[in-house]
Amino acid sequence: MTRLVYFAWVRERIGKAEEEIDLPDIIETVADLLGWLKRRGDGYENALQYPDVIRVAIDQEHVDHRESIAGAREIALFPPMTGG
Amino acid sequence: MTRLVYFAWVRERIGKAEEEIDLPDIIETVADLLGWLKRRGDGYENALQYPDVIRVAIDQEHVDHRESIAGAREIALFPPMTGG
Amino acid sequence: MVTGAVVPLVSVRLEDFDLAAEVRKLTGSGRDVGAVVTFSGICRDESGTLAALELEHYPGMAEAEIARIAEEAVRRWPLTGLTVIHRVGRIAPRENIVLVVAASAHRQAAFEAAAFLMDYLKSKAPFWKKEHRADGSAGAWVDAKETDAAALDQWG
Amino acid sequence: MVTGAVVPLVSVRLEDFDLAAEVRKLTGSGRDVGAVVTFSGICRDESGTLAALELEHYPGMAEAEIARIAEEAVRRWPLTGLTVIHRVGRIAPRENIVLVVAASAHRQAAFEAAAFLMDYLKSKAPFWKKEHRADGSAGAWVDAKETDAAALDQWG
Repeated sequence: MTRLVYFAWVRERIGKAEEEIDLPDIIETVADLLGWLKRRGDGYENALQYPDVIRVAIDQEHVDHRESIAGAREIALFPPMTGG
Repeated sequence: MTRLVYFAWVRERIGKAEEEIDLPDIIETVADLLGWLKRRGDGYENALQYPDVIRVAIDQEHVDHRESIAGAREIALFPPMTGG
Repeated sequence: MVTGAVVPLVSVRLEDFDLAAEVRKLTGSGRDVGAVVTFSGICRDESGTLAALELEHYPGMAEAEIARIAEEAVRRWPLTGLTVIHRVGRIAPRENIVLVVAASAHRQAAFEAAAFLMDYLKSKAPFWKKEHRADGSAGAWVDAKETDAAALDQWG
Repeated sequence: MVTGAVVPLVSVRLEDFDLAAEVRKLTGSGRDVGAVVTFSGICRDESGTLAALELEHYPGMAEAEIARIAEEAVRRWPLTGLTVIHRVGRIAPRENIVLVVAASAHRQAAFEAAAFLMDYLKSKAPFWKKEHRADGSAGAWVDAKETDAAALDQWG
């Protein structure tokens, strides 16, 4: 099981802050994950419509979309950050 | 009469903070003034030994050594500044 | 004289900060401090149209990411102290959002480290701002600025 | 919303300043402040060898020159407020020497204006520092740094 967490408008559009998912083995990279999640329903489709803008962290470190998700315990999806 | 004011080690070496002097007409520029003052005694000689390092303000504005002193009411001589 | 590695002070919290108290922590460190630069980020009132900002963050990662940026600053500049406080939750116009305090023997290190921290915080620390409008209309998430991403380039 | 020209606050004085109070003056200006950068210059203790600094200035010109630099900063950057306080007289290690506060809607303007002010103050404002040594030996005038003069070049 992998823990997925969502923030800001990704969270609002998907309609939940987090979930545990048993990811199929064919999902190797972050890009694969975004493509797969997008087909899970309207909320996901709406949140992940433009995957290029989605930022991703694996186990609380920034990664790019080519990164392997092998061994990930927690994967976070969120919009570009606007702190500071 | 022109008021001359001195600061920091220029003041200490000349031995006074200010004086009023009737400058001879042949003194046209700041450089002329520095050369003339240097011959007024040991304190002046010691203070103005290296005229290039002396900073000068006329009527409280920075000027360079080529500036005319015509009309100056107050001329200040001091070392490079070390505020801040 | 205190020497050795500087450990940045990092805090993510609801409560406001006390600027003077945070500066005193760094000037009273026992190190030879000659320059302290502070940056306070304040909630603008957008000409009265903004009721409040809602600051969301990624607990755990927000602290960790700020700490990573702060450690990088300590490696790059000869600092004697570094503090970063980022508030979360509902923040009204004119309230503080973020504080960076950088102390050093020399002014350039303090200025550069504080500016570096803010540039990286803006683009790399997992915080998101939602606006609540004064007219009660639905709030919008603040868009990230291209200029904020571009600001990172100067740091190589 | 207050608009119109920003008038810098300039002070040369014996007394210490209150950092938090000076920041509050600029954040409570009625203008839309989003960023406040402060620079505090502090008397270093030079590993315990310094007893005090004696700050000499050119009365009248010191204030006028700081005001000229501050007006230039207000012209160059979209500031909502700018304060410069420079102390004179005898200043002990760890005491404040100088304060710059720059407020703006945006962080870059506040950072750049504060750094600009300090670079110009160091090289153009008529102040001189004399050291009094802890061992009672004759104090020396602090030498101007080449790097301070060079720092002006970046501002064009």
